[in-house]
Amino acid sequence: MNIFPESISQIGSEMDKLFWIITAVVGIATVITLFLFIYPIVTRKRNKTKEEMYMVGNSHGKRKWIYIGMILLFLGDMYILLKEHPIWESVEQTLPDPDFKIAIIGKQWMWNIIYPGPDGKLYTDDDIMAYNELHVPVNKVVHMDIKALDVVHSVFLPQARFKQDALPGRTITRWIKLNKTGEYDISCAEICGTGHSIMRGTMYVEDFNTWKKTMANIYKK
Amino acid sequence: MNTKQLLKPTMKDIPQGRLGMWLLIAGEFVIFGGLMVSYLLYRMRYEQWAEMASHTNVILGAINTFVLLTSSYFVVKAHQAAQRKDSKKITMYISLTILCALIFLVVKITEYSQKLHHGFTFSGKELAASGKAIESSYWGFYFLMTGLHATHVVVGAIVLFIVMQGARKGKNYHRIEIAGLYWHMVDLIWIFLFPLLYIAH
Amino acid sequence: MNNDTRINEGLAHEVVFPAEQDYHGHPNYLKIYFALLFLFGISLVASYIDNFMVMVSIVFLASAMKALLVINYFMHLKWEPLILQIMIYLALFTLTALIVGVYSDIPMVTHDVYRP
Amino acid sequence: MDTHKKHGFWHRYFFSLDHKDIGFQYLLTAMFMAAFGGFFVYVFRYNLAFGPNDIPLYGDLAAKQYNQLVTNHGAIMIFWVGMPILLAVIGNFLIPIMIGTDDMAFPTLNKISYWVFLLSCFVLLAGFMMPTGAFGGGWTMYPPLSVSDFGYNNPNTTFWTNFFTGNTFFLLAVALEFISMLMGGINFVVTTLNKRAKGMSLMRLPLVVWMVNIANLLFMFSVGPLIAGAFMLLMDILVGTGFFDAYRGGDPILWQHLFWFFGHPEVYVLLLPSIGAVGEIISTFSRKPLFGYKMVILMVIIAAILSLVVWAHHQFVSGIDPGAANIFSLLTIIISIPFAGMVLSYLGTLWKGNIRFETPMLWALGMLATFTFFGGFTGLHLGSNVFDIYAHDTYFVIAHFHYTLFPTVFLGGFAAFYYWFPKFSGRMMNKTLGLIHFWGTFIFFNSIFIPLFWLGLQGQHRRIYNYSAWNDLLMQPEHIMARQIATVSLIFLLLFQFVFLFNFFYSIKKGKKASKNPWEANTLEWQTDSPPPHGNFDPYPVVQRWPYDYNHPEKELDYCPQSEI
Repeated sequence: MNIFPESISQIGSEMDKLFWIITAVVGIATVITLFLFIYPIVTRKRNKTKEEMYMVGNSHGKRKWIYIGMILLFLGDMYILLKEHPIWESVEQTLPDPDFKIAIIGKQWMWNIIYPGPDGKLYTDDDIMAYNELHVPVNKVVHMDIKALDVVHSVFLPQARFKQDALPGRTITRWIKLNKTGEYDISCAEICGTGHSIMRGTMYVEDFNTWKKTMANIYKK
Repeated sequence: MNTKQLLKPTMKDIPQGRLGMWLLIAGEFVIFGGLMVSYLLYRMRYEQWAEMASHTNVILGAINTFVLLTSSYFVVKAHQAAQRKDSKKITMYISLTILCALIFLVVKITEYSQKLHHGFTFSGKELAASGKAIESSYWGFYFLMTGLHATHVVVGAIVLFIVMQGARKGKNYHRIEIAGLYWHMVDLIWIFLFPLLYIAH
Repeated sequence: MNNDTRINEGLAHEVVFPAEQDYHGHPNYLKIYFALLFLFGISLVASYIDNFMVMVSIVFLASAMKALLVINYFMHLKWEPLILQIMIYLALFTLTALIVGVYSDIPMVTHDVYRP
Repeated sequence: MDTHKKHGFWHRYFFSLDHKDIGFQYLLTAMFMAAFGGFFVYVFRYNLAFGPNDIPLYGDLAAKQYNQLVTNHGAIMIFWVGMPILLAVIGNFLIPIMIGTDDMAFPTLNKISYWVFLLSCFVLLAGFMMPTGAFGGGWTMYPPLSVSDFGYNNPNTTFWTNFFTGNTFFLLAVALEFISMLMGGINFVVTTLNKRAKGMSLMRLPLVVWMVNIANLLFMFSVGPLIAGAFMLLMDILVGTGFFDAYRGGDPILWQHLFWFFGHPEVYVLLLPSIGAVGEIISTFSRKPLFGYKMVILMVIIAAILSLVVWAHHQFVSGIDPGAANIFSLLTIIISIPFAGMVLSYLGTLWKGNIRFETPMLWALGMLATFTFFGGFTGLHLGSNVFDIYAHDTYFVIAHFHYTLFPTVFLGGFAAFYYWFPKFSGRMMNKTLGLIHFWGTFIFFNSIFIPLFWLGLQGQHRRIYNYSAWNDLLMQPEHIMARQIATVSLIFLLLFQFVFLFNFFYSIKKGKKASKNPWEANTLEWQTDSPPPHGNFDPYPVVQRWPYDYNHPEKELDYCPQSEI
């Protein structure tokens, strides 16, 4: 039984790896704590020496164990941050040059997708709007201007490990680069009213030539 | 006065009424602070709001500030009198304070009527209809903050009045100080509302 | 330690403090009142300065000093125990944290509305 | 005053000023609301597993009602069950008898706070009778969704049509609840600082008293911005201002900040009293002094102050500045460290202790285990902003925060309840039924949420009425099976609570009489009669030592009460 759905982007595999790294750190911590937890319960009847049992723990000699535990956890935390930060930087804080730009506008309860017209620029008169159907080329950097018309939505591409809320009143630009063709889901992850559970779009990842053909068909319409 | 001044007081030296009032005041600070922070954030974002802020009447605001500062002075004098159990002075000072509160409210009402007369309403529907959509929510903040503060003024005046009755009968002198603390808080909040809404444009 | 001994005196069940045997002193309130009026005048005069930043900084400095005068002398916070003073200024800390945390999200984001 | 006055029933349960009676009133009200919360979760979990049609005891469920039930389940469980039980009940009942005084500092304020709380319950439930139905926009009530049909957006509404809506009533109910908790909080802090018994210095206070007070202060300082935001949102709904309307210069993200600035400390407001009670119980039943008492308090204060600056980890993908997200992620992961110190010192208390497995001890250990191993450690996954991109708003988050809140509110709450029941009722609870209740709750609680972790990792997102639209992603047989496992265990979990109800009412009437100090504990409340008389102590105790002097080398008995010379 697989843990994650299939990953179709470079980021996805890294993110899954990060999950396992964190789980490993946590697992070590769990093992140690679990021992400290089980051992006194198992051996509870053995010792009756009062000196041993009257342990106030205000002396450094006794407290050093707690400091050690905290330092270990701190190192684990730092390791996690070290591993995660470059991914975050590449996903959210950098924008590689786009091969293709689109705008996704969330609206109760559908995704409006705006393709640039023949002039290749967004927000011009010849833009083409499609509903719930997103065609993107494979292995190309795609910029998405994420907006919302009425309430807060959230663009969630589970297989691409991508999520970004869409708020009215601001435009948020994020990028994806997918390395696997096929049909995938576009979910809305932020509650947006009664139709929240039917707000689903489809993302078609196609290799460049088929994608060109589909775009040509869209332009014809 | 007595030895207690010599060493730093501990929590147990505070009458519990005063301690409770202090905690209430801390809570009120955070509530009004939340409003002011939200206002500031929007204000830093929209240049258009400066022009709206210039519509507020600085003269009336200044009068109100002066009135509140004076009333604070009267309250603290009343507190001083309360420690000497001087009912006459207490009554005088607190009545002056309540008079100040009434002046404040009258000025506030005239101010509101001016604003409404110029078409600056709470919801700002009119401005939004006339194409000034972004400016419209400035007046939301203006009316919400000053209105909330005005309700505090009313409450404070009522509390002071009740407390004054007790002092005139010659009992519960320590309540003067507690009610006074509340009144000072109202003054403090206005000290920050005045530059935020009136001067900074 | 001093605190502990004083607490152990145990004023537990008769916590009635007649106002007159209160431990804080009384500064000269008239002086403070005039200081407040002076600061108020400064902020009024400053409001005619053209340079926005200078004006705003002067005005808010004045009102901060006003607030300190009121809270320390009129409300006698100066004479209250340290724990209480810390509690009150913690409120200030929370507000600072809030405004710092939100600053990068509202003032620094351009406001554009999508109209189809 | 005559301390041993007897009151009639009416006077006792409706107009009493006695802190014990008010605590009992809070307890009953919270149990009443918990019944609603439990019923709601049963209904919508059943829908998720077996479809919306003819649900037993409910009938058919529409998408709108699903949203309403989800929203109100969250709000009720946090604001009307968690806060009253962990702050009001523990605070009201325990603080005065633990610090050795007769009553609260302001008994009348205490009574008023209870009545405001009761009013808030009724206002919330009245929301279901509104023409537009109850509020269904998620318990975080993000605008513009919570305003979308009202105020400015809907010109043909008046003030009153806007007023009589589920949204307004929800908002008002939450506001009233906050006011009541603020009054109670001020009361607790003043009582603790000001009415301590002779010799009860701050460093001799029991841990739970410390925790309740820190929690109250934290609540007081963090709730202000949300109250301000609630005023703004209320005005948006009622008179159509544009505070959060993007088309009129507002910004929806401001509400998210104001809300989570309170919302994250809220978790610790719930956690601290519960973990304090767990500390008392662990120290008592392992017959050992609490390990590192001062350090635990220090850690809690550090964590409380840190918790004021980590709120935006609830918003990593909600459009906040990515640079700021780094800092919030760092702080969030750092905050795990003081809690590690706290848990470790509890384990140090267990270490080589002479552990007695009474019912409260089982609950306490269960709380510590689940909270640490699942609630706390999955916090690291979500605290790292990269993995949060994927896990945010999925069932992984749901399982995570239920693993923090359920142990806090219910396991910890039941531990405290079983521990102090002899004191407030004068009778012991039935141990066998207690054990059955514990194992039933513990096992089925875990088997609800472990499947949900997996579903979340599979990309199943929140607040979805049914998943038929995601056929190949979320409707595979194993997904359906996982949902059904969760739902069936939920039903068993709810059934096992009836064991508790029976035990409660049976023991309060017919349980065997409890002695003054059945658990051989040290703190002051065990030195007076059970139940304590009106006025608690006669004569008032004089405190000689700190509360955890178990197995003191010089003493003969393995425990020596605080007030013992």
